[in-house]
Amino acid sequence: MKKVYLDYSATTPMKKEVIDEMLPYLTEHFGNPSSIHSFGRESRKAVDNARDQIAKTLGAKSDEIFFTAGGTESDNWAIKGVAYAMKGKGNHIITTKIEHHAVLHTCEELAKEGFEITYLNVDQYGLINLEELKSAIKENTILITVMFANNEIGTIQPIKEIGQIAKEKGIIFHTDAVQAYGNVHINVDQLGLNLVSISSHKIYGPKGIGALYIRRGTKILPFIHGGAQEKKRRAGTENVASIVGFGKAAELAHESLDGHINRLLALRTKLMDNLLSKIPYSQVNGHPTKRLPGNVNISFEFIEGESLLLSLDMVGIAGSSGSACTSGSLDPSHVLMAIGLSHEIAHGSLRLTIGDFTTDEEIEYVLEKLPPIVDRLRQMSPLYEKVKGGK
Amino acid sequence: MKKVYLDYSATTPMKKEVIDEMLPYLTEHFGNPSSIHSFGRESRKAVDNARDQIAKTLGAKSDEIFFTAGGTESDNWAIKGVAYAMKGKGNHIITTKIEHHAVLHTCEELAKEGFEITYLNVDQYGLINLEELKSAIKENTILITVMFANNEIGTIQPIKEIGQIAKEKGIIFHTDAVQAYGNVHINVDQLGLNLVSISSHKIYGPKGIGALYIRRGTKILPFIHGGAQEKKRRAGTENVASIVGFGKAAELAHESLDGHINRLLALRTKLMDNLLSKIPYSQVNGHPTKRLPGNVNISFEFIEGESLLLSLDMVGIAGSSGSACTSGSLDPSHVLMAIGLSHEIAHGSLRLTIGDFTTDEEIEYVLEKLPPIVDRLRQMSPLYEKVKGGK
Amino acid sequence: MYTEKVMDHFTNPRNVGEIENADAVGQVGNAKCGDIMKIYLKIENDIIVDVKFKTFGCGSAIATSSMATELIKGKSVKEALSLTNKAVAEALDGLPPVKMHCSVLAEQAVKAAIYDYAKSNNLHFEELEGFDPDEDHDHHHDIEDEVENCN
Ligand SMILES: Cc1ncc(COP(=O)(O)O)c(C=O)c1O
Ligand SMILES: Cc1ncc(COP(=O)(O)O)c(C=O)c1O
Ligand code: FES
Ligand code: FES
Repeated sequence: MKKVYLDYSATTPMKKEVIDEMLPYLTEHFGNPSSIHSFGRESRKAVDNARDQIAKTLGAKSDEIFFTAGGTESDNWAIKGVAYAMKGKGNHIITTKIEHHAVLHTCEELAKEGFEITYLNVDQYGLINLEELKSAIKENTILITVMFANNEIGTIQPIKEIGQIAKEKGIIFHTDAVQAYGNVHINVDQLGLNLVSISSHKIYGPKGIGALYIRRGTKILPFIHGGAQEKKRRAGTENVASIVGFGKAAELAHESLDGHINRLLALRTKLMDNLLSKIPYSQVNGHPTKRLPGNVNISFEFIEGESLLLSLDMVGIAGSSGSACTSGSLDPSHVLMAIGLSHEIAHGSLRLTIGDFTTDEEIEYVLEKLPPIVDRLRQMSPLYEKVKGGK
Repeated sequence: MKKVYLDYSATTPMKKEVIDEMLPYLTEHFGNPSSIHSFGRESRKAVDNARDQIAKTLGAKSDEIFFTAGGTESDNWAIKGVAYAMKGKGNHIITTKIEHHAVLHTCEELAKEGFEITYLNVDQYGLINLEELKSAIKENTILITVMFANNEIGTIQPIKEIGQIAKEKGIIFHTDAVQAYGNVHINVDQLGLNLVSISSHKIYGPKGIGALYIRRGTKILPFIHGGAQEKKRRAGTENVASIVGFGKAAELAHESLDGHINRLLALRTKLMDNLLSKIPYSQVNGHPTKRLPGNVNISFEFIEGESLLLSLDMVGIAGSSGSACTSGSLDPSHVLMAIGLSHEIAHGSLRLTIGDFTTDEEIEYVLEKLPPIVDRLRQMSPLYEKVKGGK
Repeated sequence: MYTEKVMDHFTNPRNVGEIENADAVGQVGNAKCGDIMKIYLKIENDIIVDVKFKTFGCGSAIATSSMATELIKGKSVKEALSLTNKAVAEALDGLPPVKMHCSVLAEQAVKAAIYDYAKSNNLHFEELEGFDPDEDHDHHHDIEDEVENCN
């Protein structure tokens, strides 16, 4: 059966160059970078090289890059690390209602410990309001953490402006750039970032590896304690092969960033525009232009996301949904709720995310298969009856 | 140049079967296990299978195995997770003076937060005293964490007896089995274990992946917050390929455990006995019999470990040392100090750890190369003069 | 982690050994932090005509001992006194930051030997004012940057 993968925001396949780069470190070069013998030195060199590669993509210095086990750990570390380091100064943290759970749940944990969290609202497009941010800042605010781009609706926040506000007030600014990295130009100095979470498996690198950018001088405690790896700031034997893969993936993404963006934008426009015109009672979620190049998020009224995903899966199309039925909790996506969708509309949401291996032919295939599936499900939907009946 | 790797306790090369098992998950099967489409289901199946494989090696149930980024994270999670979950009941934790830094530094962090830590002494062989343990237990003791086998001197603790004591007193028992796993028979029920930390890269699997065994009903909070992975207890996109590799490595280690132990023991005995008889002023560190099958730890008087390692490296032999000069702190290994070695003796310690790829020929090579190196360094040592002078 | 020069001096250390009837002997360091360095000098007309050393220590300690002896051989006592640990490290094309303290020991050992020479010959060098060969030299290990062996 034909297989069309349109879930690049969930995870990406690895690029061949990335695997090729990793393989020697899965086989002959297996030393522990902390060892002083030749096996160890070989690994140490590889880790240092990857650190340089990643630093370069962010306009950062190599000693500001710290490897973690992924975006989730980076988020946990950034937020708890700053909270505990700064708790003498204050206990107030500002974030948004549409953060990834890695940020939200970490903030909720801190709230249990007595930290005070402000969750900024977003507008119908998923954008925060800079005035609301400014007025949320208090004497005891120690951290602003606002995601760079949203994983569901793709909305890109005004990071530079937030960075400016944070800088003026002398507040540490963290951004979860897991989705933005490799899809948007990021320069930590130009954007005034103190901490940035990134993850390898979203940019055609291996899973289980990520990094936290920590600007020199940022007050942050370690999160994982033990050996002296990562300059004593993140313990645990380095995941050498994955670090090498991540470095290569970052380099490739950086080199081809403009081409990547343009290619994805073209496919995205084609997919989105055609779906909207072919399928009545559909609407785009997220911002029309301030959005990740590969992100399509559409709600189809009267149907439910899991049914849609299953039907798509049966014709080989892989997507995702913000429906409650796929989320495991009783409520639909907190992101779709925050942009003001009704439960019904949120239920019928479909996220298709385009990536470097997506072809025009695949888009055509989706445009052929998706409309009849939506129609079939609508025919089964009691909500649809009224509409059909010419309401 | 000939290369002889004798640092298996630092990390191991991967077995070919492990890499072969991983490769499909680095290439075609790249889905995110949380996705409901076919790409995701493929990955989900692989993760579940690895969980079964690992559970089996420990005599555990599959839903008691939680994947982490390695032994260090497992240790951090076990200790902090129990401490925070149980702090309503008490704040006293018992551990030993010879734990890995992943345990020691985590305990030190908790001490800063007001937890009370008892560090048990060990005897000259590195064994704890069960009576001392018993009398250390108090009303408010919530956790006993004692490593299964020591990474430097290889000493294996009386885990079963500790498990019994813990059970009688109703105290949660965690063991860092990172070094023991794959080298010693471990059955969580027979040993009365509540929590067990293991790590893949010590058993011929990939780096950056480990697990925490959590007995059903054990009170422990999550350590990394975010998505709903690992039954909502450990967030972060699963490191699928590495999990698959870890599962395979665990299965292989379990299947061949007795043969592995016997093979290593034979090589170890040959290496240790011959070094002791060939090199005067040398002594074994650790227990004569209650020790990891592949562990050799010897101190050579009058010389210093880093010089020894560098000299060995120049003839292609990879080992490690507990010398202060390789440790980066002013003091030599805390383990060697705890077993009562003088600074000088600790300085001259050499750890050679044998593994599945070690050959008899390699042992012969070490026996040929090492004695003259020790001699050369001694000729340069001001400490050796007095001895030579017929003291 | 070490430069080629360090490895060369570690592998083929120059001037290892003892001098019988040395004119001066200096020993510094303490076994606690790993380093003991002993230097023997043969001095004629204020010129160091021969020098030997013995060292208990890491690769860097041995290489800096070797280099230090090379740098003072044939020099006047005065010149030898001006030897700095930085000069020794530079002559080796640099040392890792965590290993700089080992080079301090080489400087101190030379000073200790000349101190011995001064004492037995009733000489006075202002460079040695306040120098005490028996004090515990604090070659400040920089804990922050160092690597522990935790595997
Ligand atoms: C915005 C965002 N933050 C954090 C994460 C977590 O990253 P990881 O899967 O590497 O733990 C993800 C993806 O899962 C994400 O999309
Ligand atoms: C006893 C012990 N515990 C914990 C660890 C840490 O495991 P990992 O390197 O997987 O983080 C190690 C090895 O480094 C170890 O030997
Ligand atoms: S209808 Fe079954 S989970 Fe939503
Ligand atoms: S002599 Fe110990 S670090 Fe150099």
